Amino acid sequence: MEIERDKLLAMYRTMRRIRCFEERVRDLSIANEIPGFVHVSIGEEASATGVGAALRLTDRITSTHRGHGHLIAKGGRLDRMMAEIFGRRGGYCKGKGGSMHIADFALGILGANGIVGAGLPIATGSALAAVIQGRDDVTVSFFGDGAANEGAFHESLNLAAIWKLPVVFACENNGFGEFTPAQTVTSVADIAVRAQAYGIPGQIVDGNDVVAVHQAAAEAVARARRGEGPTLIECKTYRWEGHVVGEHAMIGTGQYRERAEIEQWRARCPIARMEKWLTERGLATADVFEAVAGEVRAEVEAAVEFARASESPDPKEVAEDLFV
Amino acid sequence: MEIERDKLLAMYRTMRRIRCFEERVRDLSIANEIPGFVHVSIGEEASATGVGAALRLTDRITSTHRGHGHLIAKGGRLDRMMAEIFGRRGGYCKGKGGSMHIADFALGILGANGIVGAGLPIATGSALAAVIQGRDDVTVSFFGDGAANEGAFHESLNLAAIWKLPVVFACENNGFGEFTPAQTVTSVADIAVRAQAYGIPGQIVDGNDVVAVHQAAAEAVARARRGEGPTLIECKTYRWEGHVVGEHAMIGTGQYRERAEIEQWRARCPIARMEKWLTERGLATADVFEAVAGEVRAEVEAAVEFARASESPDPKEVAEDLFV
Amino acid sequence: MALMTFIQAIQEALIEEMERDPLTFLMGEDVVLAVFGATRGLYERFGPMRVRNTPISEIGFVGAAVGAAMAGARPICEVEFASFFYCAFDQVCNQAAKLRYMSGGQAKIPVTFRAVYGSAGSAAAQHSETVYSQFLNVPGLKLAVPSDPADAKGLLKSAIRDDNPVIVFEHVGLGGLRGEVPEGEHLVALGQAAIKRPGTDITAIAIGAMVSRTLAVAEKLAADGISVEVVDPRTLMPLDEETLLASVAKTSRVIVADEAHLRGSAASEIAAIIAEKGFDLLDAPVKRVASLDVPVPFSPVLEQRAVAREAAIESAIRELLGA
Amino acid sequence: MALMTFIQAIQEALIEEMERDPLTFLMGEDVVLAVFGATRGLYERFGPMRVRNTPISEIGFVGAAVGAAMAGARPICEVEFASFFYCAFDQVCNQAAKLRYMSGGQAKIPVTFRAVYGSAGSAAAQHSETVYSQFLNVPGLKLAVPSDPADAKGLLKSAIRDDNPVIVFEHVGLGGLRGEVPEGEHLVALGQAAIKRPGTDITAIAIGAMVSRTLAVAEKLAADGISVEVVDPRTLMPLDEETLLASVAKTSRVIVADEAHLRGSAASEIAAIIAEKGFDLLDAPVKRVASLDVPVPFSPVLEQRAVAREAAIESAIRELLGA
Ligand SMILES: Cc1ncc(C[n+]2csc(CCOP(=O)(O)OP(=O)(O)O)c2C)c(N)n1
Ligand SMILES: Cc1ncc(C[n+]2csc(CCOP(=O)(O)OP(=O)(O)O)c2C)c(N)n1
Ligand SMILES: [Mg+2]
Ligand SMILES: [Mg+2]
Repeated sequence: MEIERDKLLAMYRTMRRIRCFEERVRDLSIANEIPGFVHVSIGEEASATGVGAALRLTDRITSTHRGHGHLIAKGGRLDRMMAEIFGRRGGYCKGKGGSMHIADFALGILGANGIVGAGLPIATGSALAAVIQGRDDVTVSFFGDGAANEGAFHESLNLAAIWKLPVVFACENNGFGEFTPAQTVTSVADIAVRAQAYGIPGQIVDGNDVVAVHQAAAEAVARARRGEGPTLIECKTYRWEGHVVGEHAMIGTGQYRERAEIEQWRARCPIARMEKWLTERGLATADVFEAVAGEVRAEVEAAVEFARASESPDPKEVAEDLFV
Repeated sequence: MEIERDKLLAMYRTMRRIRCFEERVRDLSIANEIPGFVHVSIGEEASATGVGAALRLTDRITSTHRGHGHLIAKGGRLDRMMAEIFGRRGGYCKGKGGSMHIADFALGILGANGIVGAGLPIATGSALAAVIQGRDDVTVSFFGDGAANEGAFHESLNLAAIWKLPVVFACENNGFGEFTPAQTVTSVADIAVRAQAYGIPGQIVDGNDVVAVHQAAAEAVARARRGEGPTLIECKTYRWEGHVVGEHAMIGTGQYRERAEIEQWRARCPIARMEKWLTERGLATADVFEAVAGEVRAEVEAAVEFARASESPDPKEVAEDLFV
Repeated sequence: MALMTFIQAIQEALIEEMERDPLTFLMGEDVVLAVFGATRGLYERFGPMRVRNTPISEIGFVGAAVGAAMAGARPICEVEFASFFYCAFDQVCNQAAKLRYMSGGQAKIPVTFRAVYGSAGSAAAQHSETVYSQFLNVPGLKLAVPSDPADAKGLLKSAIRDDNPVIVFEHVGLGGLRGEVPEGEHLVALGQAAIKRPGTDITAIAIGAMVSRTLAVAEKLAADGISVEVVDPRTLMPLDEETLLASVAKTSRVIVADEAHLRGSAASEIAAIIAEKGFDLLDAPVKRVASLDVPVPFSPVLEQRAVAREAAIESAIRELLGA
Repeated sequence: MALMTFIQAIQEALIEEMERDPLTFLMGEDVVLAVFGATRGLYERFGPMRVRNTPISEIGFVGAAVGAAMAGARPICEVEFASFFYCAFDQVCNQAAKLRYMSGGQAKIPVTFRAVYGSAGSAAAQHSETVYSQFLNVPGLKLAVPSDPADAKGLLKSAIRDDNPVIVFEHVGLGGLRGEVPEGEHLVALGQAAIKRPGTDITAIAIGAMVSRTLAVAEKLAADGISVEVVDPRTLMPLDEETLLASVAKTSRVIVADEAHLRGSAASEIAAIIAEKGFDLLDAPVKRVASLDVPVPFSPVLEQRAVAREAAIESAIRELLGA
C-alpha cells in the first residue's frame, strides 16, 4: 500500500507532537506542577500514530493509562489535554479525570482508562453500537502486553470474533507491565499468536516503524469496515521512560532492566527512523523536520500556557456530572 | 499405552455408576424428591471417568455445576453424594451445598461449583500449593465449552503455563452452554486450539471413548507430575438430557436442538462402546457387564436409602461452618 | 388496568421500549429462549440484530453493553442470576458508574441491566444472593427493585429511557406474582417511593420481595388491631428519603425489611438515614429485618431459617410495638 | 517498643510470618520490586518459590490464592489498589467467602489479601476508592482496616494465621505514618476494637485513615474543653459491637467517620447497629461523616471537597454537641 506524502508528513508531525507533549508533561510532573501520577509513552509514538492515521473522525478508540499518544493521534487537542492533566476546569474532563482519564467524545475518544484491560470490552461494545446503528464506523482498542493477560482481553476477542464486529485490537507490546518483564508473565512471546484462539487474523509489526504500523492498521480497519470482523495487531515497541514518571519514588533503587537495553531501543527511535526514511525517499529534508519541531514546540508551549491560565474547578462543581 | 484389564473394568464400573446414579437423580428430581435444580451428565461419562482414572488419591480436582460424574470418578461416595443432593445432614456438605456444591476434601475433590469457569483459577492455585509444598500432586480442572469463554479460563491457563504448574485443564465440549449452541458463541470450533495462546499442549479426544480419554489424561497427568506444566484436553461429547432436569419448566416449549442429533449421540453411548471394545478384545463378556450393572444398581439404591434415612439438618446448624 | 404477572409486565416493558427506539437492543445469556421467560418471543419479534445470545463471558458482554451505550446505542443487558455480576464488577463499578463523571459529563451511558436476585428455594449460595447492597457504595449507578407487576413495568421502562446506568433487580420468586398494571403508557419515576398500604402504628419499609411479605403480615396484624404502613422505596438509588421520613414522622416507629444479609444491607443504609435525619421522630429503635449473615444454604430447612420472610417481619413489628 | 512506619510494620509482619510457616508465600503484581514498599527485599530473602510476581490477571491470581489456600498452603496475596478487586470479585465473594460454608465446613481457606485503599491525592476515581464497604454484605470474609503501625503489624499477623479469608485494607496515605510497635510477638486479635483516646462528651468511631484525622480533631477540640472518645473498630468483620456500644453508653452521642462514600458505607452499618441496639443510650442522632457520593475526582480542589477529612469530622462533632 502506497501512502501519500501529505499523510506521511502528517504522521511525522503527530509523532513529534506526542513526543514533545509528553516530554513536557514528564518535566512538569517532575517539577511538581502536575498532580497525581502520569505515564508517558515516549519511544512508542509510532504505534499510536500509525493506527490513529488509519481512522476517520467518526471512528472511535479506547485508550489506556498510557494514553496521551493515542489521544493525540486521534486528534485530541493539546491545550485541553494539558489542562486536564493539570486538573483544571478548561481540561477535557473539567479536571475530574486527569491524565489517566482524558476523553473527547466528539472525536470518538471514549477515554483513557485506569483499569488495565477495561477498554477492550468497551471498544467491542462501541463496535457493536456501530452495527446496531447501521454505520460503518470502526473502533480501535489500544492496550498493552500486560493487558493481554486479563480476562477482559479474552472475552472481548471472542465476542468480537463471533459477531464479526468492526473493532481492531491494537496491542502495544513494550516488553513490560509496570516493572515486570513481559516474558516472565506472558506464556507466549508474541501476543499476536493469541489471535488463533479466536479464529481472527493476528499480525506482528515493528512498532517503531510508523509506516509498517500504518499499513497493518489501515488493512485491519478496512477489513473491519467491510464487516469482516476484528483483527489483532501487535506492535513491538519499548518505553524509554519509567512506568510512571518518577518511578523511583515508588520502587526505590530497584532495577528491572539494563541501561544498555534502553540505549538499544533509543537507537531505534521511531521519529529518527521516519526522518531517515523520508529523507532517503526524497520526501522531506532536515528543514522540514526542524520546522515541524518548532511548530509543535510552540503548540505545546501554548498548551502549557492554556493549562496554567485555566482556573481550578470551583469546589461546588464536585457534585456535577454524575448523572445526565 | 497399554491399560491393564483391572483398570479397564474399573473404568467400566465407574461409567456405569455415574450413569445409574444420575438416572436415579434425574428421576428423583422429576418426582420432586430433590430440592433445587440438578444438572446431569448422562452420555458424558467417559470424559469424567477416563480422566479420573488417571489420578491418585492425593491428586485433586475442581468440578462444575454438572459435577456428579467427576466426583464419582474421583472416588466420591454415592451415599453421601445422594444425601447432599437431598439436602440432608448426612450429605457431604451437611445439606448446605446441594448438587452444585458437593465436595470431599479428603478425596481431593475441591468442589463442584455453581459459577461457570470459577474452578479453573482454584485448580491452578491448588497446583501451585503442591509446588509450594514440594509434592508432586496434580490437579485437574473440569469445565465445559461454555466456560472456555470466561476470562477465568484465559487467566488460569496463562498463569499455569508461565509457572509450569501441575494442572490439567479438562474441557468437556458437549456442544452447548445452557441452550446456546457452542459454535454460535465460541470463535473456534476446537477449544483445544486455544492451548496455542499459552504455548502449552492442546489435545482433542473423542470424549465418548473412555480409553482414548484415559490415555490422553494419563499422559497429561504424567507430564504435569514431572513438572513440565499444564495441558489442555478437549473431550468432544454430548449431553443427552436437558441442561437442567426439567428444563422445559424454564424454557417453555422452546427447542434448541434436533431430536435426530440427540439420537445420533445416543448411538455413540460411551458405555455401550466400551462394552463392545472389551468384548472384541476378549476382556469381558456380557455377564460381567450385567453383574456390574446389578452391583451398581444396588449401590445406588443403597445411596437413595441412605439419603432418605438421613435427617434434615437442624435449623440451628444454619450458623455453623462459616468460619473455622 | 390489565391483570398480568410480574414477568409479563417486564415483557411488555421490553417490547414497548424496543418498539419505541430502534437503538434499543437486548443481550445476555440465553435471552432467545429466555431462562426466566421475560425475553421469550423477542427474538422472533425483533430479529437477530436486536436480540443477542451472548457467550458465557460476563466481563465481555457487560462491558460491551457499557461500550455500546457510550457509543450511542441503548442496550438492555440481562445478567441472569445477580450473583454473576461478581464476574463483571469492574465493568459495572469502575466503568459504567464512573465514566460519565470522570469524563466531566461527556459520557452518556444509557445502559439497563436486569438480573434476578434472591432466594427461591434450594438454589444454594451462588444462585440466591441479594446483591444490590454491594452497589450502594458505588456512586453513578441507579438501582431499582420492583415489588409488583405495575412497578416492574413502570420502573423498567423508566430505566431503559434513563440516560444513566440502571440496574433492575427482579426477585426470582416474584415472576408469577399477578397484579393490575395500568393500560397504555405506564412509567414509574426512579426515585419515588410508594405507600403500598397506609397505616398509623408503625412504618414498615420493605424492599423487593419483602413488600408482598410485609403486606401479608400487615393484613394479618390488622386483625389484631395493628395498623402497619408499608412503604416501598422502589429505587434504592435515588432513594426517596422524604416519603420514608414522612411516614416515620407519622408513626414514630419503623422497621426496614430487606432479604439481603443483614450486615451492609440496604436495610442498614435506610436505618442509618433514619437514625441521622429522623432521630427526633422516633419513639423506638430502628429495627432491621434481614437475612442471616451466612451464605444462603441449600437445605430447605436451613434456607427457611436463614432467609428473612413473614415470620421475621411479624415478630419485629410486634417487638417494636410491644404487642 | 520500636518506632517505625506503617509500611515497615507491615514488612515486619510479613517477614515474621513467612519465617514462621514455610507454607506461607507471597503473590501479586510487582511484589518483588514492591510498588508500595512493604514487600521490598522479600524476594531476596525468601526466593522465587515464595515471592511471586503475577501477570496482570486478577481473576487468575486471586483465584489461585484461594485455590492454594484450599489445598493447604497459606498465601498472602497483594491486590495493589483495592479497586482492582472489582476484577476478581467472583473469586473473593462467590468462592473464598462461600466455599467453606457450602462445603459444610470442609474447606479451610487461610488466604490473606492485602490492598491499598483510599484517596491520597489526584489518583482519580479508579485508584482512590474505599472499597471495604462492598464486602460487608458478603458473609464469610473478615475485614481489617489498621490505622497505625502497631495495629498494622498485629492485625496482619493475625490475618495471616487466621484459617479464614481475611482482607487487610491499608490506606494509601498511611504508609509513612510513624508509631510505636511492641517488640517481639505482637498480635492484635481480629474483632477487638481499641479506644484510641478516651473521652466523655462524645464517641467518635473512626475507621482506617479516619482514626488519625479524628485524633487530630480530638486534640484540637480538647483545647475548647470538648472531650472526644475515639474508638477504632480495627476490624469491620468481626465487629466489636460491645466496645462500640459501651462507649456510646458513656457519652450518649456518636459520630461514625469513614472515608468511603456515604451511601452503603461501613459508617452506615455501624450507625444502623447503634440505632438498633443502642437507641436508648442516645441523646442525639447518629451522625455519619463520610465522603460525597461521587467518584473521587482528580483535581485537588475537588478531591479536597469530596473526601471526608478533619474539617468534616470537626463540624459533625460540633454540630452534635451544639458547640
Ligand atoms: C486491573 C488492573 N490491574 C493492575 C493495575 C496496575 N497497573 C497499572 S499500569 C500496569 C501495567 C500495564 O502494563 P501494560 O498493559 O503492558 O501497559 P504499559 O504500562 O506497558 O503501557 C499495571 C499493572 C491496573 N491499573 N489495573
Ligand atoms: C458465571 C456464570 N454465568 C452464567 C451461569 C449460568 N449457567 C449455568 S450452567 C451454564 C452453561 C455452562 O456451559 P458449559 O460450560 O458448556 O457446561 P455444560 O452445562 O455444557 O456442562 C450457564 C450459562 C453461571 N452459573 N455462572
Ligand atoms: Mg507493557
Ligand atoms: Mg457445554
